[in-house]
Amino acid sequence: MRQYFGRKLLIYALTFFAAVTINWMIPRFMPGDPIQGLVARAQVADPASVDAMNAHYRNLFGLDVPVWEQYMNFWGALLRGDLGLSIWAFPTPVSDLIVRAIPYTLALLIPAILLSWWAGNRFGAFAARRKWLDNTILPVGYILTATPYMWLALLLAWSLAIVAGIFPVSHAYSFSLTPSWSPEFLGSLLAHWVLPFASLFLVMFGGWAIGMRNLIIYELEADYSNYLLALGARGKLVRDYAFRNAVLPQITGLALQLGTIVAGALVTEIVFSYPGIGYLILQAINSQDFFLLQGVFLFIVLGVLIANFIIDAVYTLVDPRTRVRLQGAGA
Amino acid sequence: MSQADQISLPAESGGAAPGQPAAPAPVAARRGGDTLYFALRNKKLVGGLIVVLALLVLGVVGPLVHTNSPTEYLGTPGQSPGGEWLMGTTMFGQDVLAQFLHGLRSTFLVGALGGGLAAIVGMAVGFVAGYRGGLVDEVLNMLTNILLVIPTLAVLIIIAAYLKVRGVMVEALFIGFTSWPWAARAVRSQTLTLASRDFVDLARLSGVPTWKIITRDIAPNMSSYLFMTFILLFGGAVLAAATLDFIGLGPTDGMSLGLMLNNAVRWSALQLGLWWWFVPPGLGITAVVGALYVMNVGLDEVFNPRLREM
Amino acid sequence: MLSLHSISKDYRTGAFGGATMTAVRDVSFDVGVGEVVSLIGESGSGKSTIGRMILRLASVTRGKVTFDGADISAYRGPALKEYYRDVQGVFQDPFSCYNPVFRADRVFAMIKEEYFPRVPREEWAEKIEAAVEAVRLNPGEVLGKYPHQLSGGQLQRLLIARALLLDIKLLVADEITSMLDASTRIDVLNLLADLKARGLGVLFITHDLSLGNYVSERTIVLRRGSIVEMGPTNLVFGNPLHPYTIKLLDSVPRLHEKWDVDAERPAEPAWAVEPLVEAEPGHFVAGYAA
Amino acid sequence: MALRVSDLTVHYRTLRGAVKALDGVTFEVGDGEILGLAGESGSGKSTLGKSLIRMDGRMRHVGGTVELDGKELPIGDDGAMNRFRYKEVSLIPQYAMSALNPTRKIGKMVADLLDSHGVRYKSVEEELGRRLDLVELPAEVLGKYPIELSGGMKQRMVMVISTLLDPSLLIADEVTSALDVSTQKAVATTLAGFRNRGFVKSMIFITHDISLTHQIADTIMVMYAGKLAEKAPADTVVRAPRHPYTKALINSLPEVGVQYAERKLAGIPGSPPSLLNPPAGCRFRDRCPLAFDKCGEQPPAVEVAPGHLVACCKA
Amino acid sequence: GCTGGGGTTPPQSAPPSGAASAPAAAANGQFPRNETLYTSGTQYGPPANWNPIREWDFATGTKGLCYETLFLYDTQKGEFTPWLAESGSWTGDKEYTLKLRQGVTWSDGKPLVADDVVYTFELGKMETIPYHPLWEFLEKVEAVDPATVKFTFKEANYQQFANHLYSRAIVPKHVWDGRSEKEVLDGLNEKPVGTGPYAYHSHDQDRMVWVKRDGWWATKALNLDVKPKYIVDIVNGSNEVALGLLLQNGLDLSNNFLPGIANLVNGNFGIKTYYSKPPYMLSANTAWLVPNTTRKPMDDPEFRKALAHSIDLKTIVEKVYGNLVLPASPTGLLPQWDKFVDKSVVSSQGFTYDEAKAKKLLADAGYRDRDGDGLVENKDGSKIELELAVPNGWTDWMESIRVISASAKKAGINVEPVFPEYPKLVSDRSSGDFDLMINNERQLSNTPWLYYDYLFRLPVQKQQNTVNFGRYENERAWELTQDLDRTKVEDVEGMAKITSELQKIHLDEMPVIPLWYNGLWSQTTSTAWKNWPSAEGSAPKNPPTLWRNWIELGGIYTLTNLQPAQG
Ligand SMILES: Nc1ncnc2c1ncn2[C@@H]1O[C@H](COP(=O)(O)OP(=O)(O)OP(=O)(O)O)[C@@H](O)[C@H]1O
Ligand SMILES: Nc1ncnc2c1ncn2[C@@H]1O[C@H](COP(=O)(O)OP(=O)(O)OP(=O)(O)O)[C@@H](O)[C@H]1O
Ligand SMILES: [Mg+2]
Ligand SMILES: [Mg+2]
Ligand code: NI
Repeated sequence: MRQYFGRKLLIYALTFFAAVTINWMIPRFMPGDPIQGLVARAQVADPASVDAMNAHYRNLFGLDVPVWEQYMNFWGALLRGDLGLSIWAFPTPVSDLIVRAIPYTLALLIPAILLSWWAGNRFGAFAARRKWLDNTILPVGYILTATPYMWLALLLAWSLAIVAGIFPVSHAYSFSLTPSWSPEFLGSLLAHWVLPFASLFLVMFGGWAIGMRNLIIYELEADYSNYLLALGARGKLVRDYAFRNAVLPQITGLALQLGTIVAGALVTEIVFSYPGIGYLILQAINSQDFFLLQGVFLFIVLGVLIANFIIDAVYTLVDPRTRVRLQGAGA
Repeated sequence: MSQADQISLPAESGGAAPGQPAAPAPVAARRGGDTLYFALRNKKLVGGLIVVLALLVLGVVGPLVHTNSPTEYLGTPGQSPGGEWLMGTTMFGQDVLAQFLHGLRSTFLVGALGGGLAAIVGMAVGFVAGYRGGLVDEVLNMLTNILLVIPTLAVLIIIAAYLKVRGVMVEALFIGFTSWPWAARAVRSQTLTLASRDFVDLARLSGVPTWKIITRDIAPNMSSYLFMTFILLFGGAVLAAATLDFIGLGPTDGMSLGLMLNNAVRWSALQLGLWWWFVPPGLGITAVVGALYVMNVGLDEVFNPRLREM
Repeated sequence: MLSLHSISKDYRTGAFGGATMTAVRDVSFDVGVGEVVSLIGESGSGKSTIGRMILRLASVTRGKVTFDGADISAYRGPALKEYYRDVQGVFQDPFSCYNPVFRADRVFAMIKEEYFPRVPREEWAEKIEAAVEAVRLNPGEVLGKYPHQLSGGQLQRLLIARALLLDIKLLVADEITSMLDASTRIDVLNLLADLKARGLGVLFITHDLSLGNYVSERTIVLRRGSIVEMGPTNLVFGNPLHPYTIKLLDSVPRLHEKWDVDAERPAEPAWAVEPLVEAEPGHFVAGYAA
Repeated sequence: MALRVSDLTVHYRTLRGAVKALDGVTFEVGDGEILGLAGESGSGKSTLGKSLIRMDGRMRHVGGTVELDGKELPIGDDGAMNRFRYKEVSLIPQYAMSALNPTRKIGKMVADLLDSHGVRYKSVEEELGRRLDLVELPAEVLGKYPIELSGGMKQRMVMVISTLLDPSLLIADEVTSALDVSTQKAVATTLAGFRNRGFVKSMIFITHDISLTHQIADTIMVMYAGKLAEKAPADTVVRAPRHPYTKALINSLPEVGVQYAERKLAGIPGSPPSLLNPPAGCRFRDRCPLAFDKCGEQPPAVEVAPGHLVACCKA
Repeated sequence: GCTGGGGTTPPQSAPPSGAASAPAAAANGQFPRNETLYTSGTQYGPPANWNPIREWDFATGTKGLCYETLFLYDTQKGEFTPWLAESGSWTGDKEYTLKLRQGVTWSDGKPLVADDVVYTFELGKMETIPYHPLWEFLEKVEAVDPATVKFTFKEANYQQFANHLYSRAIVPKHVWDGRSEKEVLDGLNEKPVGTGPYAYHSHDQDRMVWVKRDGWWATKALNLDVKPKYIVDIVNGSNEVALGLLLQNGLDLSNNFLPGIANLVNGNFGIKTYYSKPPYMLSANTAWLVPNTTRKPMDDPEFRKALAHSIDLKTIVEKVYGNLVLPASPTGLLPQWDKFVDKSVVSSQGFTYDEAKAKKLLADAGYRDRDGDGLVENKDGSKIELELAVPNGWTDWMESIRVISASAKKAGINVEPVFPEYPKLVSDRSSGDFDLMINNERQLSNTPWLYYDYLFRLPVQKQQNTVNFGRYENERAWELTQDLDRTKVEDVEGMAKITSELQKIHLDEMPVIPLWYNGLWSQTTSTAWKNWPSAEGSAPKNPPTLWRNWIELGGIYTLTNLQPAQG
């Protein structure tokens, strides 16, 4: 058990190391000089001023020391939770921006992932029951999962928000409110959340449904299912068993999907101007704020790693096979 | 990287790969005309194939027949579909139909190229890791796992930002080089099971070199599996490209469906009600990818006799 | 001709290869020219592993295997290819020995491609026909077919024919009959026995004692990777000395003797690694105390 | 008579037509009898076994009836058969190693299964314990996952589960073929023990190994190409077979002690006919050394001695 | 009309405070629609600082709503209006004396004094402060008495100084004193203490909220009042979002470039622009095509002229912009500077899109198509392959240069559009590593001097950060520009004489090719507020914008002229 997790941790550590290194390289090896951009924005013409400003910002961003030292400093700062300053929202620390955006992204992602996972699995299992269901309902799943996140988001925004006017089109809460625990504010939060959530939910839902359908068909063909059927067990029991077993690979699937899901959340947030991490990325790209991009990227990697680790742990907990294997009882 | 993973992930522990046969069933695949018989009778496969082919023809032949330039300002801006402009015009009076046709073309290009490249890399890694085993496997596996965890879109964004001019090709290249890990993993596990089959040992006993064993003995046995992997990678590449295009990191010259979406949004087609500008490209992507996925299931049923009759 | 010098094989097991498992432990024996040696033991006792080590399909963890005096572990590339000219194997499952995607003849084509690239086509065809006839098959009936169109017995014999193409000296036959029906099984065995007469050495791996008994002159009984008893077949079967061998023989269903169904099952003899002791001339028994 | 099968015909639907895997098979199994079912691969043994408990999707009940304890089994009707399964007819599958749900504790699975039949787990718990004892399994296995059991333990567990409700008929399909000799013996004797203790009334023991069948079966039925070739008390089949196929089969079996050098055994040349389009008449005709004109007609199974049926006109 | 703000008492000189600590101001956290002005189009990132020194990224309204300037400048009339200053005049050749307005108080209650002005200008002595160049010709600033400031110059750059007079936000010395250079430059200044009509209320990533402050000096002194109690400025994530909000009446004033707005203005959506017909907007700056004059063949004025003639501006204006912009005059001087345009020069030397003319110019200058690909080669026969760069993602410009490329190719000039990322473009532009690009980095101002400063500034530095990106060197033009700077602001005729000379040089040499005037993007709705600036009738004529540096160009009057739509 310890070995297994030790090894997983090694992979995670390596991934993290690689990610951080790539990350560190972002602003340094990007075409164009972020500092020059910053200075240029200040519209300073006087050569002396330009030099002074350049020096000032180079120092501020720690770019005035040798490259290896920058790298070391980067790690140092990282371990202190310091992701540097944003250029887009200068001089706000990148970590502040991320911390502010996280709740929104999580509020979208966590319910969307969990609910779509749950509902998709149920639905897929349901569709696998009958041939006709499989041929009529399941195609919905294919269409949904083949839909680009942003397109579904656009369609929802257009139809339900712009044309029908039922939901707001953008942002996280009404501009006529300041954050508080008032019912108006919470209601506004909810109303703004529905569409981005729905577009994420639907696309993922399709994917899970199909995954479950395919898995459960294999499970229903498995020997243990045949044995139960031969012994006259009720169909429900067999399906229940098949479902439980099919859900397990879906957990691993969840881990592998995280990257994609994050990307989906990203474009969805962009469509709805939802002030989460994805929106932040877009802004970082548009304003070429590499420090922010760096921070967000790092954060995503970290998030995905942690989520992966949790899923791994959950998986080993729920699947007796891995658990037993890990304890070496099988050997 | 792609949504495709969702329906194709070969579950590590479960053994069964959703959307794909747990183990390729080439024996059945070779039994005379059975495969063809089932293939032709499989509604999912045939339906999917028809849609894909129809769209492919549209994309390939369309621009030759409908010769309007997708970027030139040809008509009155913001014309709704019908009459002179079958699918209307954009804010600038560009022909949406021309854009759609060219977009389809590059969609297929990205899919084929990106998916193909990913398939090649994934297969190479998967074959070598699965067949060689040992340290090679460990290292490749580690690499695969790392890439699998890193959100590739973020990497793509970074790489994309490097280039002054990005074409469809370059985009396909990126996607190809980042979306292979799951395929590698799937191929590896298949190779592992195949490599332990006796005919592989027999080939070794016949003095056949490793690369020949992989290409001539192992790969043909997984051909259906590999083909399905390619299909899923294809779909995944199309979606990934659409995402990139949408956030403005798509091709800077050329037209793609994702770019159409991006342009439509940037130029407020939603608010201005120019639905014909953003509905068709998304529909095109969905149709291509969805049809591919449906085809994949159909193929699965064809190749895997167990699934033929549920 | 072939000698195993105290070879062992460790497999790494556990979820991530933490533990090791010794599949074969200090096994030594020889196979001489024209000799059939049968390797008997229950499932998992390491029989196939030994066969695979001899065929260089698995590495040897400790000890060495020599063929005509040369250590085979040193063979690489062309040398290994030459080794395979002399030593070949046939495996348990004839169906999985053929790549289902190709015609069954491909097993011959591979040999030609690698070993006889310059032999003209007609000559080669004759050679194949000869080999196929040697295993008592009708070339017209079996050549050019897909594996699934042939029976297990036919496939198995084709594999032997394939080995014969190379004019081999030693054949490792790993459970080559267990997938066959009783009625075809005996044909394959008879074929082996005939080949032996031509000077071919055979390592006959099986868990079916009666089969081992049928064809071999010497028998080696393996248990959990170690040899427990070894000697001329008639001595091992006629006078089994190790309790494990006795139990094994006792479990063999015989046509003319019935088990006592309700009798207490003999307890599994305790397992320990014990040195081989020569109980009678040529008959070695582990931990034998006369 | 516990089981009476008359003229049972079962086909497999395939693209190229029906595979006549079971073609008019008639036999009986008495109370307390173990019927050993032997025959070449593809002769229809498993098909027969499956027909009696659960047909898979491609099998089609074409004709004939099956009567168990005087009641007709609706073998063609999957739903109706459910009433009989487990309680009346039970099965030990060949795939015992994978027959247990890998993610469910064994005890829980048993409870679920029983619950499915309206039997309270509590009411059989004690008996279950006794039987586990009998097969030398500790009661703790019920709290374990299948993966925690060795192959042999799983096999015994499945045996216990399958017979828990004391079915009239137990079908054991190739339960020993994957095992090595010592385990094989243990399993086979345990099965016979079950019969002796009355856990099951009668049993069909399917294997292609005649020497093994002979060890525990009272009667042996030899099938050839979807038809009954010979059915007789075990000793009779082994010592005095009447059907040429049985004879050839017995003669091709090497025995411990028999060596090539001393006595060369002979196989049966040729291969069985395709069941897609089986030739009319005796199906063994092509390989039979005794075949003559009359074999062009289908020979009926004739009772040549009490309990000894042979389907051959030369017998 | 002076109606306070709906009855609720605004907080007494609301102490600017952190995001969380001002909720009392908004009744249960809501901004009543009829008391709130929603704006957007200035802020492209989250409000990150309230530091008036950071003119390029402070939160919208930091200068103008909170901090104020000494004067305002009315671009329409070309007049200076005293604001924090009561008056100011040149009291000597190199001496300017400024009288401060009495009764102006900071939001913390302290009065505005001369020392504040002195302190503000002296901040510019720090090298990193953007207005540091002022001190190249300014010698000293002194407070003569609490209400009088005297500026002494090394050199009297009237035009330039006039610009400073209405551009510099005056900061309170008593609050700022002692701040380090880093704090001054990079400080957030989270608690802005200003003299303006609004005080900080709260902010979030996507919005900035100002609340009206009691006791704004102008109410008493000028009888001006700002009506909206709250100003919620929405961070501009993307134009389409702004358009969406506008359509849902969630925005009162949008200062975004909204493509397709023409349709909406003409349709029945309740959206208004300054003009009801093209170009709909006032003009704000000139977009130029900047050739790199150090590279071949752009070093040849004849080639540049040919290029100028090859640009199909009409398509850009009509198709890309849907007539939202005006084609620029060949001089590039904004319509507001019309009085400085020498019409005779334009008519004799101006250019328009003329493919034939472009071809002829090329041919005459020796650029011929030698290999028959329809594209001309250099005089030495080498191929011409020019890259025209705009930042990736600037969609209207991206579309525009596609048009330019297409029409230039028709005339035989091989121009390829490229879309580098912005920082890359910035560094290429600074170091002169580009062929052609589009730029518009000079806004409308009080003086055409700034315009010509952009065109002709010498010497060319290694890094050209703000002006003369094309590295065009013309001593005479630069002298004329400096002369212009030294011409008194009131001397319009003197200025026009110099600008006429400069226009001749410009059109003769084409160091940059003026293309179109970018609009002062502005769209308004009248659900909550009316009396928006408009060209029509008696409507106010101020620039309807909150763009940074435009509030003091008259934007503040837009606020004071507003009236609630109801009641
Ligand atoms: N690749 C492998 N990795 C790990 N363990 C292995 C491997 N191959 C075989 N083993 C183990 O080594 C032991 C010996 O296996 P081997 O296949 O040699 O047995 P065998 O005697 O041939 O058995 P059988 O009669 O079932 O073929 C077994 O316990 C098996 O589980
Ligand atoms: N699903 C199926 N579809 C078509 N034909 C089948 C199917 N299953 C079995 N058959 C055919 O039916 C015949 C009888 O098969 P069955 O499995 O009953 O034989 P068996 O006697 O059990 O053989 P074995 O000893 O190999 O298990 C064979 O010819 C076989 O090819
Ligand atoms: Mg083996
Ligand atoms: Mg069978
Ligand atoms: Ni809203």
